[in-house]
Amino acid sequence: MLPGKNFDLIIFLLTVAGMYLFMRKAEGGRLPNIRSIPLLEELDSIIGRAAEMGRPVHYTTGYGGLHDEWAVMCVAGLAILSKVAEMCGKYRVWLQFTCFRGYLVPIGQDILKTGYEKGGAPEMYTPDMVTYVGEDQPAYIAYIMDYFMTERPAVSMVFGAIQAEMNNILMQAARVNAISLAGTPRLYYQGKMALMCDYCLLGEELYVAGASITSDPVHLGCIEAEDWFKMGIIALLVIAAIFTTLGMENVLQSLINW
Amino acid sequence: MSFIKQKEFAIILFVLPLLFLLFNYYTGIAEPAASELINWGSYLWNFSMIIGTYSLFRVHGTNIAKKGKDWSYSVVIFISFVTYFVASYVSPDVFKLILDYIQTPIMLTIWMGGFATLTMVFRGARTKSYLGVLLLLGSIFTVLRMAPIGPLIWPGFHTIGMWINDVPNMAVMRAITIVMGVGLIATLVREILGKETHYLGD
Amino acid sequence: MNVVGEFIFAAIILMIWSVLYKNNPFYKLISSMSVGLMLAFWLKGGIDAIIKDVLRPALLDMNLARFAVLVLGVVMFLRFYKGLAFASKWPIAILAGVGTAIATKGAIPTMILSQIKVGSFVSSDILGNVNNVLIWIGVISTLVYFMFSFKHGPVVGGISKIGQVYMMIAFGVIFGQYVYGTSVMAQMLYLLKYPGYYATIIAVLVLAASIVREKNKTKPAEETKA
Amino acid sequence: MTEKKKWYNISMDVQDSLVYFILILLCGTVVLYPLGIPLNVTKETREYYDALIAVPEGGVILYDEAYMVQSYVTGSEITMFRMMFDLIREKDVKLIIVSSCVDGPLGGAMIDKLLAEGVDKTGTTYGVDYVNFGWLPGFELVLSSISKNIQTVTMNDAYGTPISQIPMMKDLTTADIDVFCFSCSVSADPWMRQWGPLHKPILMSGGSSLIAQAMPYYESRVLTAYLNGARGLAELEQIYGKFTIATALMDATNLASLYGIALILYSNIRYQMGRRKMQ
Repeated sequence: MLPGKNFDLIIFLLTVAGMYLFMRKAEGGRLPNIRSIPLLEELDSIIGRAAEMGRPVHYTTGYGGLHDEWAVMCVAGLAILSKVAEMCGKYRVWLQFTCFRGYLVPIGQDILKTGYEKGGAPEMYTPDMVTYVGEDQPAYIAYIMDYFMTERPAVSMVFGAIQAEMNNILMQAARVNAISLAGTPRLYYQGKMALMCDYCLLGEELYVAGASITSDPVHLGCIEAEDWFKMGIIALLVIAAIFTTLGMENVLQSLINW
Repeated sequence: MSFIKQKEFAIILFVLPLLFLLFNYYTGIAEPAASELINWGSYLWNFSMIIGTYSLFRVHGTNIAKKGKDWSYSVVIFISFVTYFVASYVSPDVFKLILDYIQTPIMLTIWMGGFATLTMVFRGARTKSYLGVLLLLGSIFTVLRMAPIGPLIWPGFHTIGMWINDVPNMAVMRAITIVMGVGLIATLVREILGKETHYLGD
Repeated sequence: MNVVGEFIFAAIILMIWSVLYKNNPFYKLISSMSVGLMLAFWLKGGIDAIIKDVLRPALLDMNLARFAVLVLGVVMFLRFYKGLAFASKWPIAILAGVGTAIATKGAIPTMILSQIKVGSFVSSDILGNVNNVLIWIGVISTLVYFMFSFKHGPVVGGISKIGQVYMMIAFGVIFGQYVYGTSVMAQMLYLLKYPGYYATIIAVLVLAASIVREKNKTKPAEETKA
Repeated sequence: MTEKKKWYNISMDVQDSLVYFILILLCGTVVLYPLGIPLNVTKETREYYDALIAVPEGGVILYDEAYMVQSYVTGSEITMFRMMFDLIREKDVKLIIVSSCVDGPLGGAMIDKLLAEGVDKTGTTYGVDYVNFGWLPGFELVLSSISKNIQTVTMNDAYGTPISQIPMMKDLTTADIDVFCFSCSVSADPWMRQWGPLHKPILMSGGSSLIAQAMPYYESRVLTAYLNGARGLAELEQIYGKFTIATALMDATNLASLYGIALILYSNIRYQMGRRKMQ
């Protein structure tokens, strides 16, 4: 064992074991009860307002796709898309889904079709509700800036792995006075989302919203395991605080670098 | 032969290098093999980039053939790609000219950062709750701390700005770094157990 | 000092800015040119790296490891051949495995363990103590905010509300640095220097012309309505 | 009788273009006629300067150029290169330049441009005092292989000569590297994850919007010193003495920030007034 990595390995093995146990528990049927996400409750009234205004709803999952390390965020974004599609069917609102990767086009079309059927308006669904503009960011930004100014959607939703195009989407949504919703764990955009959006999912809330919609046991089990891990970190912080006040912080430091 | 076709074989090919690198990280054994495997990662990434390029050309190629929407701009994509790619190997000075006078302004301006900032500031500052006011106060003091003109107006901006940066910002960034680290490990556990196979593209 | 080049530099900047007014052929031209140029730029970088680090060692110096990488790279191209498409997933699986491993192995020491540092509460300078207590409370309350499977009763709800206050200030800092850092200075430099301001004048004229044409197009429509 | 349009009730689109026009006007005038607002050197930049100068005699510096196109245009990264080449002349320091830029080969082009025009290389010979690996694809993979073994990062340098034939690289290992510098625009996490465990001084420069996120690493000593974005570069030039565009743009950045804050206050006050009138 390399010096200074033993404690590191112990924490790693504890985490892996904990997550495996909680995943097994969740798959066994005992799902954790996740606290309510304010944004998901408000979705219904927001899309109702869009129906009154008679203008479309715009939805996008951003630059990240299913093949790179941002796949988890994109999967959560697609889960929320299925719920939004169902509500758009219920209120008979046009839902425009702009996707960034070629392979998201068929996936998006299936999600919208089933959503509109569940919502009770299967005849309203048409394949060209899903637009694909090519894999490049400037073309994607150009399309979005043009779409917002011409169509003037009532609601702008952005959930998933967003990159620089988040600035342009928030900018255009503000310029057309659309109701703005956004959610991404990427730290760089938390400030902009918190300021510009009516409702937003900060940090890990996107994963929780996606998992609670699909009630996927694997993710729910992981979320509960992560909560217990954070509880462990808080315990370590309390112990560290006690040690430093007693003047023994090198004890903890040596344990961590053991 | 049929087992190789299964998805499980690809998952094994995913998990083996992962476990080997973790084993090497914790024990330090087989150091040269580990660094060779890491270099393999960046070289395979190059090959996958070439495939990404091919799939984009297929999209724009069919767009031109079918005379679909905006097909003339697909032609522009092909022309600019061919001239720039050929120039990069054939004549380096034409490549430098294109890089300095065509690609640089594009990369400098295409993201419209400056104007997006202004719209966010002008339109977004309509705060509905006390949390929004806190956010605006944090950003105003940060801007005045960083701008050289801030301390000239009132030196207090620098001290308050530094305090905001050193205490609340430090606490939240530390917590969020911990949360992101935990998220990374959770993703790793799901991938080791084969529950998360985004790399297979399904 | 390439005058034509500087003029083109300014003209491209103005063509991209024109999308603020309305999406127009100028912007579509530049946007699609950027797709082609960026692709060629990346592909040249990638192919140079492959020649430099895979082809030359594998074929010239007979380096066995790099020969294996070459084989795996070629296998990746089998995805377009129906029969062997399953094999093309192997190199991508290895690539994803290596990528995940190096991202996660560094995560525990730097992202988690080195964050568990608490400043002393009882040291000599009072302000330092107060700051350390506030940081300690901030970290714990933000962590509580990100706990989802615990019932948000009065206690947990209150702590996560404190966390929300901390987070808003911290996100204000991120937004403030974005506002400070992002600006149009570098672009302005080129629009106002010697060859650039001709392009600026032309752009202003074109903009004025299109606004006037826009007004004339909508005015007759209003007259017929009234 | 429609209410007479007040000057601030004009349509939103016109207000937006007005806001953009004022910005262009404001920054344009300042860029042409700089006001020369004094710039005080802050503690962080002083720390960065001292940490870079404090490289031991005959030590090795690794510089990873991964900043966005902004520095390619303004060339504001030039001060660090000048300082490092001074160190080569004065303290016989070895310099390894590499680019793991996530935005593509622009990092390599950036290095070539700075080495060709920006820096005076008198008294230094390529291959003995400094080596340029150029742009290496793979971003965090490159950082990881640097932290493992500098010899295997790439088989040959940016100009095609194999590493084994470069005199400076003869039996040089990652442990010999004394100072790691990197300039980046995305987020500092990958560098911290890969270079943090080496416990060597790490210096960060680059975009100002990633400093907030790097503060925990700075406070827990994983990151030794950092530059405060464009302002940090301008301060470094004040210490070093030679000035570039970065200092000239400082005045315009000043006014743009004040303009931004004025907009925040204006739109917030007007919104609160509008809401109170509605209640």
